[in-house]
Amino acid sequence: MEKREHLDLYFQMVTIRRLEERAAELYQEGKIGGFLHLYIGQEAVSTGVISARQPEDRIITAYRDHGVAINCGIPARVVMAELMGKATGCSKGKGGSMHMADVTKNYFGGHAIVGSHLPLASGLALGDLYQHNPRVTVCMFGDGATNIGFFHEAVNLSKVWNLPILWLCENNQYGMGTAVERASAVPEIPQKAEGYGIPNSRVDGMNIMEVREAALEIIKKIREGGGPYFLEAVTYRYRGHSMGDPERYRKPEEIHHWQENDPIGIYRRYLVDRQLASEEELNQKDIDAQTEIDEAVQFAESSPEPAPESLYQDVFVEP
Amino acid sequence: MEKREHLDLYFQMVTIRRLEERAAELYQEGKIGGFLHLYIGQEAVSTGVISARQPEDRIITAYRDHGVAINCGIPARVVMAELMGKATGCSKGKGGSMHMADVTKNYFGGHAIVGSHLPLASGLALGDLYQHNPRVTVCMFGDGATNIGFFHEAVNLSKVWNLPILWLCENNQYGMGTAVERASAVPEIPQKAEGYGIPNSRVDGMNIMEVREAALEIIKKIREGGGPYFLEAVTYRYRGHSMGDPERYRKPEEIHHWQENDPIGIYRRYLVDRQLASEEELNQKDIDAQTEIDEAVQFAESSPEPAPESLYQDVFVEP
Amino acid sequence: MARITMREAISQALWEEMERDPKVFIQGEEVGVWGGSYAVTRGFYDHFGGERVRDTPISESAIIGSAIGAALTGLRPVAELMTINFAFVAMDHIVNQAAKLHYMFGGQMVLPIVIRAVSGGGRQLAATHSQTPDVIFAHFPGLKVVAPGTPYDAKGLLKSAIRSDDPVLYIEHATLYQMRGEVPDGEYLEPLGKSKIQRPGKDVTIVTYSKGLDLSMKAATELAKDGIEAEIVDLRSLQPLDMEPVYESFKKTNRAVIVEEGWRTFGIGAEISARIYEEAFDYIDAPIVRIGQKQVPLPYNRNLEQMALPQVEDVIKGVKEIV
Amino acid sequence: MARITMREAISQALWEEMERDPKVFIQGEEVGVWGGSYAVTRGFYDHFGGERVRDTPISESAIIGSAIGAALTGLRPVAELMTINFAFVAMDHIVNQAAKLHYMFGGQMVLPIVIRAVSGGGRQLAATHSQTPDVIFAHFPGLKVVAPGTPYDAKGLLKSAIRSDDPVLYIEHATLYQMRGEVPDGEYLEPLGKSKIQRPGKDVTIVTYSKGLDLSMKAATELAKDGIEAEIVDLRSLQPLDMEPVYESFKKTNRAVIVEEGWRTFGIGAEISARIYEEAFDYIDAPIVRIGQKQVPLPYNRNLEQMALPQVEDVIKGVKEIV
Ligand SMILES: Cc1ncc(C[n+]2csc(CCOP(=O)(O)OP(=O)(O)O)c2C)c(N)n1
Ligand SMILES: Cc1ncc(C[n+]2csc(CCOP(=O)(O)OP(=O)(O)O)c2C)c(N)n1
Ligand SMILES: [Mg+2]
Ligand SMILES: [Mg+2]
Repeated sequence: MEKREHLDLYFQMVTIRRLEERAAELYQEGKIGGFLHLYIGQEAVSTGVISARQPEDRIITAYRDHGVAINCGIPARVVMAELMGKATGCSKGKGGSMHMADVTKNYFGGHAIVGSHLPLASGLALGDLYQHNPRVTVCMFGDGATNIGFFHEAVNLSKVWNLPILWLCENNQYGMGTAVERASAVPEIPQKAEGYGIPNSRVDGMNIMEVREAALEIIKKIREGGGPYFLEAVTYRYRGHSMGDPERYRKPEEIHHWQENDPIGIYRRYLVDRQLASEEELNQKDIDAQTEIDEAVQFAESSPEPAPESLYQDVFVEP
Repeated sequence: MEKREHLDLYFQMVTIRRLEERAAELYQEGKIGGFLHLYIGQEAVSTGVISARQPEDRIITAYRDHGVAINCGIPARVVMAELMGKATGCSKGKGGSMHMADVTKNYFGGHAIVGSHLPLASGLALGDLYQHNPRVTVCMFGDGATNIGFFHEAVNLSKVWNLPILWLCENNQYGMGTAVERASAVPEIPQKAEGYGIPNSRVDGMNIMEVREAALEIIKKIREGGGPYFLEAVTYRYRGHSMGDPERYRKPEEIHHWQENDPIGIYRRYLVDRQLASEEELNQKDIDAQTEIDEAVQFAESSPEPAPESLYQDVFVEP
Repeated sequence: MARITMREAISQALWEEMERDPKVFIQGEEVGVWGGSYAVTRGFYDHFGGERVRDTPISESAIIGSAIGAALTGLRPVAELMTINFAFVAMDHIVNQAAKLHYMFGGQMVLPIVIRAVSGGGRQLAATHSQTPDVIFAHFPGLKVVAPGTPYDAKGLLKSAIRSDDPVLYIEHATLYQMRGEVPDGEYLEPLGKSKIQRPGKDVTIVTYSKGLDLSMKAATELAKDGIEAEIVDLRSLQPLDMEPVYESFKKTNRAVIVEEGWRTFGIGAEISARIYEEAFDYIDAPIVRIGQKQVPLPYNRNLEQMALPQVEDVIKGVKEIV
Repeated sequence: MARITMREAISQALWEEMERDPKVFIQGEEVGVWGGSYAVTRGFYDHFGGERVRDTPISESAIIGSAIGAALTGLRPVAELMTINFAFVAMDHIVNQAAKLHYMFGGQMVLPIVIRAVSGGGRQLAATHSQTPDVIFAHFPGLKVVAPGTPYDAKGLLKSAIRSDDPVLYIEHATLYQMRGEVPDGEYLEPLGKSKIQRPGKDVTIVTYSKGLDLSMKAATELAKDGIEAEIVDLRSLQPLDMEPVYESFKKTNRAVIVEEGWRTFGIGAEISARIYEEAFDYIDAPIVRIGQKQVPLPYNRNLEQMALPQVEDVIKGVKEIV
């Protein structure tokens, strides 16, 4: 990997972090509404995996989707504009936090019904199989989502049809306030993949290089016709499930413990230790990211509201 | 096991067979309507398992439910009356073939939406757990049903809550016309149980004694607090999925092959070989079963249609 | 022109569209080897192969959900629900995904999918397998809902549905498969979202669709013997709902009977009735009559089931009440 | 009498019923440790314990399905759907199982379950999380559907729902939780399936329920300043639907406006309107007005969302059109 690439990945991670910290403030100020699910703490997962895809590979995820949007190449200002419901947002202000997408970047959203996008992911992969496109679909979802029926049907189908799909479970230890073992028959999620005879493994989701490495290899295998694969990234969300989480289900110490393993910190150390980048270069990236977000907020704030008539647009393609 | 009991089980199996053969004729004559799913070939499964339950244990199954009804102790005439939609049927003529039940016998039906009864089964077991009843729920379903989301949610829940439930998969090789391996990620269904960390095994579903033995042991363990168990009974249906199956998906030879392993024949040989019953005694049971069915048909035919006003009854308990 | 059955008409539409466009494929339970549980796709598997006629596991959410995903890659899936009763198992993917993605993502996602589903009672399949819940799908903006009542419309509308870039729920009535009607030999399309006068008349307007059309046509024949000429407006599409022909007819007849097979309460007829009153209040000469299913789950017993379902006689009676 | 919020009223009802009857228990996502995602069950887990306040996996079908099963063993489960939008994920168990088992098995199965679900838009949750699809559940015979609009009714109706031997879908509106109202200190029950006059008047009848009641009460206050006295009939229950008070009021006012938050097309108002025309045709002095949501998926943007939702001004305007 070239230095430029490393710096870019680092920049993406910091951009996500800054974007979401800022989003949390804007939410408190009432400039962002609805639900807001922050990805803070999990940045290495999405950044690592998406860095391993080819641009034609397809990405789909749940409502915790701002990071994924950034990684897929949606500009921060367009993400921010969507968060503020502006016409310049990636979903024209109609989707909001939970519904970011840009199909031209092969990013298919942002889906708010838990697990509902897993069958869609099977379909994306089916589309490629049917058309003999050598593309891979990466479907991201939480630990909690593995308990809903959609998961079962989609994963089963992927094996029956040998679909080119990477099932990427982001196990951040909780589905809302419910710890994995209180909701899942098996505390180790990859065991679920065994029930479908799907090859699987686990990776440290706080370590971007581990995630990336694993993803590169797996995506290659899938592209070569290996069929579905199940990867669990073990990670943690520092913030509440969404804004306004009473957080009765965990102790601050637990959060602090994980924060010692911060994915940005780990990556920084990795780059500096291996002399892949200097502290100064990384500091500059930090500043760049901050600037990017400041500009994004400015862009979003000064963007127009959707026109009233847009309320009635896009219900159908052919009205 | 006492001879009396053996003869009774044999009688049940033959009664089911005769009942369904007769039902098929009555269907052709237009005296039975709707869908009619015959259990012929699978009699050892339900007869064996239900013989291993205590009367307070709960049974629930899918639409292939006539045999289960007989095994649970619903008189053949009441089953036949339901098939003909008569007021004297176990569901007062409102349920038909797919919806037999008698809650006083802890038989909770007969459910026609594939897999929909699995969550109900979890609830039956939950009810007993909650009330500290030492009861076990036996939930029967087909191989095809293991691919629907309901299966996943119900089985996962049973493990999370350690519910007293026996998941009994009747693998008759097909879901309608779709062979197991064309629809299920894993051709060996018990592997699915592994994904939930649920103890599991496989049994020859054509051999009633094997089924019974396995069920006795498993139900005991469950009753002692062992939690859910997954048992696959490998079996075969001789007839079409329901009446009017074009049967393009299998060859007659396949059916013949399985018929050589007929569950009634196997049991008969077992009883005679071990001198647990004589040919004469068994022949007498055959005759008794025939008589039972003849009388059942007579009873059903001479039973009244439901009163017109019953159309509006039982929509609500409290209208 | 050939007189073919509704089943054949639907089958032809599918066949022709698959021949025409390699992006069209079919998936669902038993659509392949079995030939379709209602025999609509008989012969398809042998001709088009298993890649394009895909047997699925019993996984309704995955059937619809994966069709949506495949559509997002540019394909035109026709996903079959063996019956509309199983739509409840895939409900989220129908009303929350198919109906909303285009709008919710600001128009960037295009979902040219058709969901075929068999609706209707009358075959003693009991409560869970006999429903005509068409109205609830028409309640959700973003989903087109089409339900033909003749072989001609069945073919022309299905072809349009497959070519439409919007998600379409295409509802076939189980007891109409054997109905015969004239169908042109060459290719033709019928527009989605357009009602149609299926029978001209002057004394009363019958508004209906799907199985209700069959009941209404039969009733009209009987009524004509008594000198009553009913004009029958077939909605054909429940969403978008084309009310103009209804108002036009009503302004002429000043009387309306609405006939549907589904439950009357909160049914199709409620909306139609309310709209006629709203848009043609000054033309009303008699209360509007709604005919639909009795408010009970459908029972297995044949007599009871028929009691619960609307009958030709009910339509006749309904018309005579107000003419 | 105390003035408490709707949230407190619902919470009290649950608490009292759980204290009264050990057969009553709660299950759903985040009802326990979290305290309910809308804080309705805060404190329940500590008081009643995890056996009676059961956190579930994200498995809506299993939440409802297992509640049905538990009810069949004689318990009285209160199953919570975090929002009614997730009801589509459990649709089969709601409309095919809960609503039908009693009838389909000839009356032998008794299912005293309550399904609590939060409905409603207005909080910028976008299309999949903002629905008010109440009407579609009321379409299915066998399911009782209750949707209170005041704290008083919320408490009295929920207690009755829990004691009812029938399956009840109990719909809470997300934006009403903070609404305050008088609630008696002692125990009381409100009957299911009974409409209620929430405001007497003589000039126009407003028929509404749930959030619509809030809009209508506010509109009525404004209208009163112009000398227009609206009578407000709160349906409270959509199934069974008690129309008598509606007809009675209408026969007095001869004018009606129907207000609901859900989509207008194929909505609650359609049935109410059709019925008034059917039952009180001779009393009509002006067309009946229906007010509801615009026929679009609800957008995230606040302005657009508010444009799509019915507002107090719409009600005022609707009334003034016909008075
Ligand atoms: C079908 C459905 N049920 C419930 C919810 C409410 N809900 C939103 S997120 C969530 C937790 C999901 O947990 P997980 O899959 O682990 O993802 P995470 O939030 O941890 O990223 C729940 C219960 C929903 N959106 N959809
Ligand atoms: C949700 C749902 N989808 C489809 C059907 C139609 N259907 C009825 S039985 C059946 C096959 C079930 O196969 P299996 O579970 O193996 O049971 P078997 O019939 O072999 O006993 C199908 C697809 C249904 N009843 N419910
Ligand atoms: Mg999680
Ligand atoms: Mg089978």
